[in-house]
Amino acid sequence: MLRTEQFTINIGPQHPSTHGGLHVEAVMDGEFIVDAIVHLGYVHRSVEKIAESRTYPQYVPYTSRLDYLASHLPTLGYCQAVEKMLGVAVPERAEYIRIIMAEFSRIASHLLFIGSCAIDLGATTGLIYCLRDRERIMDMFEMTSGQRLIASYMRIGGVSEDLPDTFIPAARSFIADFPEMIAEYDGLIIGNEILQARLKGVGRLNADDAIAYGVSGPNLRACGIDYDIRKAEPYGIYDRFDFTVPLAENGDSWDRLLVRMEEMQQSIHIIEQALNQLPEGEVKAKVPRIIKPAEGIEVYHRIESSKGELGYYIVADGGEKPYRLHVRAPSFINLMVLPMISKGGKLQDIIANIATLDPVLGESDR
Amino acid sequence: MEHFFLNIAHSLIVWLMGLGLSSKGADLVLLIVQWICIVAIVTINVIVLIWLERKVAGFMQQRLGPNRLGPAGMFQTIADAIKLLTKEDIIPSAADRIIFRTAPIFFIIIAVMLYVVLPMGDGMQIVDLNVGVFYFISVASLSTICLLMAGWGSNNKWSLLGAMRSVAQMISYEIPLAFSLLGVIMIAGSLSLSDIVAAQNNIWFIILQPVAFITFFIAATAELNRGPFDMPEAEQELTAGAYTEYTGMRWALFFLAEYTNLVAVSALASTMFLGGWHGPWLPSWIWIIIKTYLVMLIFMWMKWTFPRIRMDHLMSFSWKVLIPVTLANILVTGAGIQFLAGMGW
Amino acid sequence: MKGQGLLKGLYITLKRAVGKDITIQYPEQMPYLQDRFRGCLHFDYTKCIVCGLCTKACPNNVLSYESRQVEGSKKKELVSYTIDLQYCLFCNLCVEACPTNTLYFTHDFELSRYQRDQIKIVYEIPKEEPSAVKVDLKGDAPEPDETKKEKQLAAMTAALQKNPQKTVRKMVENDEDAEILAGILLEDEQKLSRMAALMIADREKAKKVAVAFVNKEKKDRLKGGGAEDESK
Amino acid sequence: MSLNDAVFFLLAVITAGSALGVITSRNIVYSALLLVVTFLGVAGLYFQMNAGFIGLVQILIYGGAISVLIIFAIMLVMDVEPHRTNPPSPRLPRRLGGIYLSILLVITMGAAIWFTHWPLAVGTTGADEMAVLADLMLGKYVVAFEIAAVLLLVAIVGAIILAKGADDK
Repeated sequence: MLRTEQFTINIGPQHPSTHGGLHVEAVMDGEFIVDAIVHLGYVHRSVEKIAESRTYPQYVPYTSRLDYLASHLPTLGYCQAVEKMLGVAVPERAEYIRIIMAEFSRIASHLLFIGSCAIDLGATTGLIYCLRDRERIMDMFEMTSGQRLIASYMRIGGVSEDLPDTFIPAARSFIADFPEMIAEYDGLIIGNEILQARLKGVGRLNADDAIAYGVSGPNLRACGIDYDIRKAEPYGIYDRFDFTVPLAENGDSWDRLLVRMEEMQQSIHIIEQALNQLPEGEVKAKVPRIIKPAEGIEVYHRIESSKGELGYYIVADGGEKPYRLHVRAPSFINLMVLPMISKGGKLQDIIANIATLDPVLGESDR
Repeated sequence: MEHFFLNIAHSLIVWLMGLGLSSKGADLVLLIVQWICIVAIVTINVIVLIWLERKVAGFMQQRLGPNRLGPAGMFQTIADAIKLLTKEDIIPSAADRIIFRTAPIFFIIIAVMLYVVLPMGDGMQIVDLNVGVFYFISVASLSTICLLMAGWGSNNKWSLLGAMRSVAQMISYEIPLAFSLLGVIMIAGSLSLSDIVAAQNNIWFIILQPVAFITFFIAATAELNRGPFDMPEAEQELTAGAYTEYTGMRWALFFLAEYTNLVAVSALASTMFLGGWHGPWLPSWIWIIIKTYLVMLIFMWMKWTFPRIRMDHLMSFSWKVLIPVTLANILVTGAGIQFLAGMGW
Repeated sequence: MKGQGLLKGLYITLKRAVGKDITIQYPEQMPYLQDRFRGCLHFDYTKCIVCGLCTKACPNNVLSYESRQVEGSKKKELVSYTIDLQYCLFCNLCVEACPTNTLYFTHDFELSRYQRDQIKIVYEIPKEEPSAVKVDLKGDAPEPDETKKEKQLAAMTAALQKNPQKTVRKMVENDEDAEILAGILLEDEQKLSRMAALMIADREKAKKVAVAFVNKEKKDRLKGGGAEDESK
Repeated sequence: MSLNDAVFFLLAVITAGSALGVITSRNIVYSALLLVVTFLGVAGLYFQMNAGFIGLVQILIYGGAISVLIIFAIMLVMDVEPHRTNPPSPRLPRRLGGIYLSILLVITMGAAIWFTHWPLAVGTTGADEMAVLADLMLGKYVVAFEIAAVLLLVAIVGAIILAKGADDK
């Protein structure tokens, strides 16, 4: 055999398909990847440190900026964590609104995932169709909160405002049109043989490794592990809804794509139930203007974000501001398996792997 | 209308000879005029094509595409060209300057050379080589070296990787490209493009050779580095592949050459399979334009629909699928010709 | 069969290509904005009760205000209110905190400015006549026509002559500098009129000129009294 | 001097000049690229001799394929800075050896050319050279042609085995 020399290629931080400021240092042997070193921190905004200088309600807008692709989900997690500290009961209607918003966020995030997966593999048009449908969700967010992307709609003790009259018809029409959208993605993206060939068997993650690395969310379920915090440890009112947790077997990129496709349909199912059960009433609990949890209270609250287990660990010192706040960011932990699943693959596979792990750099760098 | 351009050429020769030039001298002048015409056609075509490509992409993505400058955004490309011309010309300090500079020039020269043998209408061919098809294939094969020069000269890993990939791809797809044309050549019994067009007077070769057309189309897409086979550029993986370090007009030359190649290959496809300039009612040169643009629209349609194929799949597709299929096609065609000849056709 | 998916994809893109477009032509055709859309933060000074809740609610210190005690009562009254939009998170917390709907979001989302300091919105409430509120939206002032310009110039010159120290106070850093500048301007008629014109036309330039004047004067003073005559 | 002669001399100068460049260039990548120019010049000479098909084969095989192989090989195995790839040997004995070898080569080849009886072309290559060529290859010399094909196939298989590495026991 000929002796060959390895060389490194820097994918990012400025590269078309790194979803932000991700930097992967790929050690290559020809077209094969020997090692991939993930460098993070290009989007670091010290969000956790900022929390220590903001009061509890003031911190809400910052959480929206963690996972900006599904901005209601991190806000929901934070609000519920603080509510857990205070022991506040959220009004029924607010709980339902929260579920609707959270699930729409999940769909928005997954739609962008499918679109960006398509464009990372070279199919530009696929992204545009996904974005087109995502825009409708964004419009709904604009109706309720006034902002499209970084909504900061939820508040400690409920949501900031009640749903406007236009929201429910818009949501219902989105649900009605959803099967058509899915059919289009199936035809253009999922059903494409080139895309299937690019994804099947690529970046395989086995269940044991996934658990060992702490992978969560759709990436974990693609390995065949039935673990969804909405089922395992229902927060909010998730125990009232009937939905299944989609699973796959192989844990490769293709399965990660399929799991998310299925998950969107389950989310639609949940939203439908929530819209049907939506009660009337208040949307915000009575919460004191100045929130001062007692000293020594610490709380860890986790939710199933669109990327995986999103947890908030908050320690109070009796003041208006948290003593320490830590975010368990699913993107960060999921990204850590990238070197493992990329090894032995080709250069083009690493792009597919990054795309299907679906990291959002705002969250992983924080 | 039919002989519009021929008449122009004829009157030019008559006029030149009236000025006292020998017939050889007049031919030489005509040749130069023809070359200038080719360059003009290429440039205008590219301007139209880039606009068309963006429009097609826009329509498929439910957008309007460029629509600000001129009617339906027609002048957008011109504005872009001016922008590119005024851009700073950056040559990386570690680049091999001579190779870096010459690569785009050779690339465009080779692309323009392809037009010499293409029949653009009845009798409208600059040189009617008796080995026209072969000329096309062999000259087109030279462009691999230019990409290699670009990739090497840039002294950038992405560029080199892109160049290596595209060279590997182009060399492996040249074989099915040539093989798929062989079926047509066997039926026409000539390598000359004008003979091949003449042989399609009654029936287009796409009907006689459907498999050859499909394989030719796929191989041509790969040769053109387009659509699902755009390895040298491969934006999502290699940033811009072989062209990563190029800026301004040098980069634009690559772009120009790629579109020039696109027109040439589409014209070849319509000449070999779609009856060339044959067609009712309209003048022959309009027919070839229509057919060429139709083929190009299909290329664009494919590009904006499909994801990029993976490098190893690409290679194995060429060697394991396309080449056997084209070989079988040649075998079947040969047997068919013998059989029909035996039947007394 | 292999290739079916490819054909289906081609069919979908073709169908969409001949179908209707979904985009709008932005500057000509404005996007439909929902009622609650949060564009630009605005401030209605008439309703403000100077409670300070908005500044407490704001996570990023966007809002600030100057107030003073109303003579003979416990009430406070507003002098100026500043919204530094470049730090704004558009989170709606201040609007929710405000008890009198003083703060509100408009649908104006075109917030780009040429200069960084134009981002800041300052609302000034004059002391004497609170009815005629001067809203100084920097950079947004429309180009005044000739007569208006002349009027402004005359007013500014008059102001400079009458009460120079106060008029130029905003051009320089501290009161001392303002005094120096006022002195210079009063001494020299030409400088005064030039300053007045500059202050109307280009505040930035006026500031620079003012600082230059002051610095030169200071330097001269350091050198000694004799230099003063030469500088003229 | 007719136009034909002028073209011949132009082509000859290009071919010989670039061939000289191949051996004198300090940069091996330039050598390889100049080799391509040489191939093209030779193809031009073929065209001049009315052997269009052979000329195009020269372009396709040598210009398009073989040279790419050479450049690939150079790029992949090169371990030093490109401008130091082709330095002249500093040692005198080696230089003398080189001179000796080249003189020997020139003498041998010159003698071979001088003493060979070159038959003048009988007839001209007409428009139908393709058919003649095809007849010769698939008629008279079909066995040699096929054997060459088999040989090439064996070479390719061997190359693949070398590259992939046969199972080392």
